[in-house]
Amino acid sequence: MAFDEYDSQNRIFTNVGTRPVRPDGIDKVTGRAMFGADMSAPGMLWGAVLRSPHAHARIRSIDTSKAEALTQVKAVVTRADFNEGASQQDVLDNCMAGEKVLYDGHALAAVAATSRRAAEKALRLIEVDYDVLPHVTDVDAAMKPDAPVIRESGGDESVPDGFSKNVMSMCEFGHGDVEKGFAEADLVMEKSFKTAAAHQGYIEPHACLASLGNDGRGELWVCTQGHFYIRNLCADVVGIDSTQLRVVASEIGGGFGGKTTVFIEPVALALSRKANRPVKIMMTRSEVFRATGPTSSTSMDVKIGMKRDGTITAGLAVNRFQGGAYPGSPVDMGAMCSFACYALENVLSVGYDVVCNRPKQAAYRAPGSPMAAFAVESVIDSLCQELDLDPVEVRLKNASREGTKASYGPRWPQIGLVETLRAAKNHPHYSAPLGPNQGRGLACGFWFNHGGETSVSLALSQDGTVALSVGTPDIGGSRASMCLMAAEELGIPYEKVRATVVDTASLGYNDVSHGSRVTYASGLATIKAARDAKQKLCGRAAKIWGIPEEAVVWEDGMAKPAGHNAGEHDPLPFAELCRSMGQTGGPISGHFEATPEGAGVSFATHLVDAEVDPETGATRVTRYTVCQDAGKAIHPAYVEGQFQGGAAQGIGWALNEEYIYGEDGRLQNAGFLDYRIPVASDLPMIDTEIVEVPNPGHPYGVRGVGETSIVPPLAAIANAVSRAAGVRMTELPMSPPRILKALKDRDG
Amino acid sequence: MRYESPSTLHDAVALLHAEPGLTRVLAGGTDVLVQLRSGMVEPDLVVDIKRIDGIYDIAEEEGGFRVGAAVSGAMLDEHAGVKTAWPGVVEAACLVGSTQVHARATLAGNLCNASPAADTVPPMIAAAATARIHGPDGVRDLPVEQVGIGPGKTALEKGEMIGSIFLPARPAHSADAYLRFIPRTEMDIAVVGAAVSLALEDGVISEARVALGAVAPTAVLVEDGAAALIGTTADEQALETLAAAASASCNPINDKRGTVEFRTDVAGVLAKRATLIALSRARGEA
Amino acid sequence: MQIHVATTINGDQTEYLCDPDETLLDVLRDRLGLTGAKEGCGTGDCGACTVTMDGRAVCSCLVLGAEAQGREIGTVEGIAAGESLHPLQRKFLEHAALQCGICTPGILVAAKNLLEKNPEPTETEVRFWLAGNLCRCTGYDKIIRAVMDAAAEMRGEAHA
Amino acid sequence: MAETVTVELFGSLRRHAEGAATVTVEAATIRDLLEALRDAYPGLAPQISRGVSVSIDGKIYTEAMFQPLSAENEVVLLPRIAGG
Repeated sequence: MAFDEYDSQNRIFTNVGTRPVRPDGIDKVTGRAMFGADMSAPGMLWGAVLRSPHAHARIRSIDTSKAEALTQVKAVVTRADFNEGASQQDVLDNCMAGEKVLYDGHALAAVAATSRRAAEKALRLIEVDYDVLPHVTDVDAAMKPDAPVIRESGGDESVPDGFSKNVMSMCEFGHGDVEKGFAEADLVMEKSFKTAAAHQGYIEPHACLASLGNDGRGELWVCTQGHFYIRNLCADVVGIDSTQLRVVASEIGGGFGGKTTVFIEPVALALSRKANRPVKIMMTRSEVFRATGPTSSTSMDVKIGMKRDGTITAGLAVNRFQGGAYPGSPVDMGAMCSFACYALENVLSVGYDVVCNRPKQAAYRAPGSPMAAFAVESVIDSLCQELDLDPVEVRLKNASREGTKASYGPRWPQIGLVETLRAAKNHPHYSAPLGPNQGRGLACGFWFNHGGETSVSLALSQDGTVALSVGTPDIGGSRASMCLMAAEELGIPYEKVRATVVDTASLGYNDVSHGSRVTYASGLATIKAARDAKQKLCGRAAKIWGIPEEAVVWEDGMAKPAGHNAGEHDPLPFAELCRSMGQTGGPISGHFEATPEGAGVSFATHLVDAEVDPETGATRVTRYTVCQDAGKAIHPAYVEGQFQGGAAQGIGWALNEEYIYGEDGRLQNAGFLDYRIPVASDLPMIDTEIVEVPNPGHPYGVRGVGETSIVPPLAAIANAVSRAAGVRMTELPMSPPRILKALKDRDG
Repeated sequence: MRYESPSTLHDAVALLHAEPGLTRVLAGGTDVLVQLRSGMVEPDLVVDIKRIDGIYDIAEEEGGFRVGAAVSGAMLDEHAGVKTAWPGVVEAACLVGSTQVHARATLAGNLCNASPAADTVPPMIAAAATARIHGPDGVRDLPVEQVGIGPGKTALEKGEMIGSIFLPARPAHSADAYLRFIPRTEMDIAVVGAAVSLALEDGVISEARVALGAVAPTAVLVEDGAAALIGTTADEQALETLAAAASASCNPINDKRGTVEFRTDVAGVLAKRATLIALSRARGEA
Repeated sequence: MQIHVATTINGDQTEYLCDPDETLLDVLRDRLGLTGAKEGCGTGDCGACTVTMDGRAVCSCLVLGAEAQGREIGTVEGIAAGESLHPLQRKFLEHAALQCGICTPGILVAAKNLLEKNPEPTETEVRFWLAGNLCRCTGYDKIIRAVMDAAAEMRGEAHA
Repeated sequence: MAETVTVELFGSLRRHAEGAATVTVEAATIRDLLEALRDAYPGLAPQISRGVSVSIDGKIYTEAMFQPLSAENEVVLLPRIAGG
């Protein structure tokens, strides 16, 4: 079966492609939007979590008696208060440690008290006897055979001999014969790269309000990217039936992948069950950094062969990603992305998933791909410099196109990489002059995008308006996009649709808002639910007119007779059909439930100018342009916003952001002071070019846009800085001390 | 924890002196509240000095300025007199944290927090500023460079607090400047800070003081650096000598913010650049 | 012992009791139900809790509740005049200057404070004034444009 | 009706299929395909249990058990793909 959903070839859109004010806008500019920490309940307690100060230790004992003796303390929980038989053992263990703590910040006890300050003070009265064990936080060190072992069970059947038990799995992708390809090259270049762990850095700390009775029935208000999914996780970890827990997704203050799992939610539920009162937990910023998932830190080797004319003859990438104390780093996806932008005859990409004493990694925007692209695009840029070739032309020459067999297996359908490269080449930025100490970098990036389980319900009201119920939390303006698509399909004004992210009791299952899937999958489901409603509306018109249902069509927001044979009838507008629906057959809702599998892959090309101060190693990004394929931009302002936001996060990751661990295995920069995300004065305006090559898997051609935008920046900035500084930078972040040292080493 | 907000310096000192436990003086609060929140310190008494009469005053005194202990960076920035005489001190005060922090953070607080990386301390040292310390035994003045004695440690005795900072009078054709290195453009703690104050006579540097921050356990006065400038027009050779002296005076650490090598190198670079800014200001060019 | 505080918030006389070590942010959110100011860090590094105190933008996480005695506090809840949005609020909506919206209250308070002091800021001045207000979603581009456009409108100039 | 489907395996799975880059199984749907692979190559079972995606003519399926397959399809077995 082909990608056969696209049906908008010559369609003229009236709503889609416009830029209306988002439905949650006024709430968000007046302060009344309710985020995770903004909800309270009568009789509410505050929870706080005790966290390990050690990177690796066996817990000999936990004495909570002094904390329990405080009158303000109403409940204390440890591992014994959770479902030991949980099917998601790693999730349970990460929420509440069992026999061992595995990283600085690992939770091992929690209290609920009458105020937040009382709860925090009570934590200091809990006495823990630790048997401190050797630790390892660096990916290369963790792979060595003599490294401290974090999980005795070791890796799976895919791991070759000779590695430590910390290597959990190995994967390989590719085709052809890379050695043959290297032999055909005029120049073969091999380099090694490292990237530091970067945190998603959402401004809203994790927060929730839980209420659970000992009958296993409960409510949870929480900021999350996926309330259905975490409902299931919470139910598993605290040992209740999933549908007995009703989860309401609050407004969410940023996630970027980091709010796709649970940390404090099962803890708040367990505390609530024990105290028989509602419990609110809000992480401190330090807890967010120490205990929630950053992305992997990595070590990579890339070898590429090129002919003098720019043809890439072979590519080899070895990716080593640590994913914290549990298996599951995104190295498989990184390895698949390494060479996805290029049509190569000979390609091999290998990945090792490694554990070490760090917090469990969580998804971060195109997990794995930015690092892989950094390594590959840096080597391509070096080859362009050595062979004196234009970086756009070389990429155009080798670019993946429709019909290309991807390095990880599938053959591409219609894709837009070439179009983004042409957009970059034609942008005035590409030919603008550079100043002293400035360099221009270019890089491409790829992300799969995702479909996922999706349910949407669209209910009509008697006044001719629409209540659209979706189950994917709105992480970037998606309610506006859903309203636009529903309005487009029904032929009614945008303002007549109200989109709500409803709770888990009000709709069928929905996968998490991740994988850039919301505008694609919930959008597709919204369109199909609207079409379902339209069919029902046509049925009502048919009844009213006394003609067969097939003789009615929906056009311009009205039911009309399909042709002269259907008879002469005045069109019935949407509002009129809504008004009479009680009498014509009852309430009308449209539905759609499916797992859409046509998510279109997305490519981007980024252009960046950077200026390096040769005396201090300081870098300033002076100009930035994003060219990305959106398939079809539903709300272009929020598409631009995704492009700009991804670029800005990439700039932070490339230049300053990093998890810094001390010799003692403790995180040294667990705050926004020293985990340095870009501030307003660090950045230029970020130009955007929306390329639209329709995704054949969506009725309007939508491709997800949220993730691809963070893939090229690491490489594009590294290429710009390397050209500006005159020395190739192979380790992120390219902090000033690192750049100054590279300059001094170059000059001997 | 007790909270008191006395209305006189005398009462503030009496409260601090009488409390047997841990005390904290609350001025701008931008360090004290962070310490409270993290549980780093659990004081028994916090004395909020912002209700003290005159504590927000900037008074002219002997041609200089006496700056009350609660005067924030934003207030200094709005004071034309101080800004003209001591632009380097003011620019340092407006580099500490964000706009929101400038609205609260004070010179005295920055000094008492005794961070080696405090932005306003090097320019105050370069300015030969003094701190007026009020205590149970009366009042004493101490040069700013003698207040901080180590990371988080000051020369203040039990019951003592800073009531004001004095910035002395300036001769004609004089100016100061402060530069710091941070990885971002704002919001970071200085990796290196360099302050230069100088005066010109007939276009030649007649007086100079150079101070560095974040390169040693306390801010350092670089006397060799000043000597390299005095009697010159800050020509290339003088600047190189200054840079070498600045680098030589560094005794930094490797930490999450920078390496020994980086701090040592950049100290020299910033000392040169700050000198050129101060020079151009003293000449009336900027 | 709790401290009795009488203060003015968004023009309203307000009294509350607070603990000596309780921040103004916690008082606003947990005692007064003004949850527009957000806790992003609790250490003055993100600006999500920005309010004005006697006309100056401050981080309410770095102010004790007790310090508000006799002061005038302004929060995001006080920016709109009745049903009329402030020009900054309107421009933020028009320019799509927010994605998740968690930083928006703090940025609006800080930006309003800027325009009261400097009605004609340059792009650079806006960027540096707002450097203490972290936004992780937008890359700041649309925020800066919205502030500049609001400033122009407030000066009576044509739309930028 | 079941047809003879050729399946490409991503690299690290090959050694559990006696080194073959492609294998053929009788299958009418993705479910048949995965069951047939488990039976023919027990070494592949752990990865299939952990989760796989199947690319059919370039379109990637993560959940569609009953998606039909034919001998003409280009079928590739991949690790499960999600996102952030």
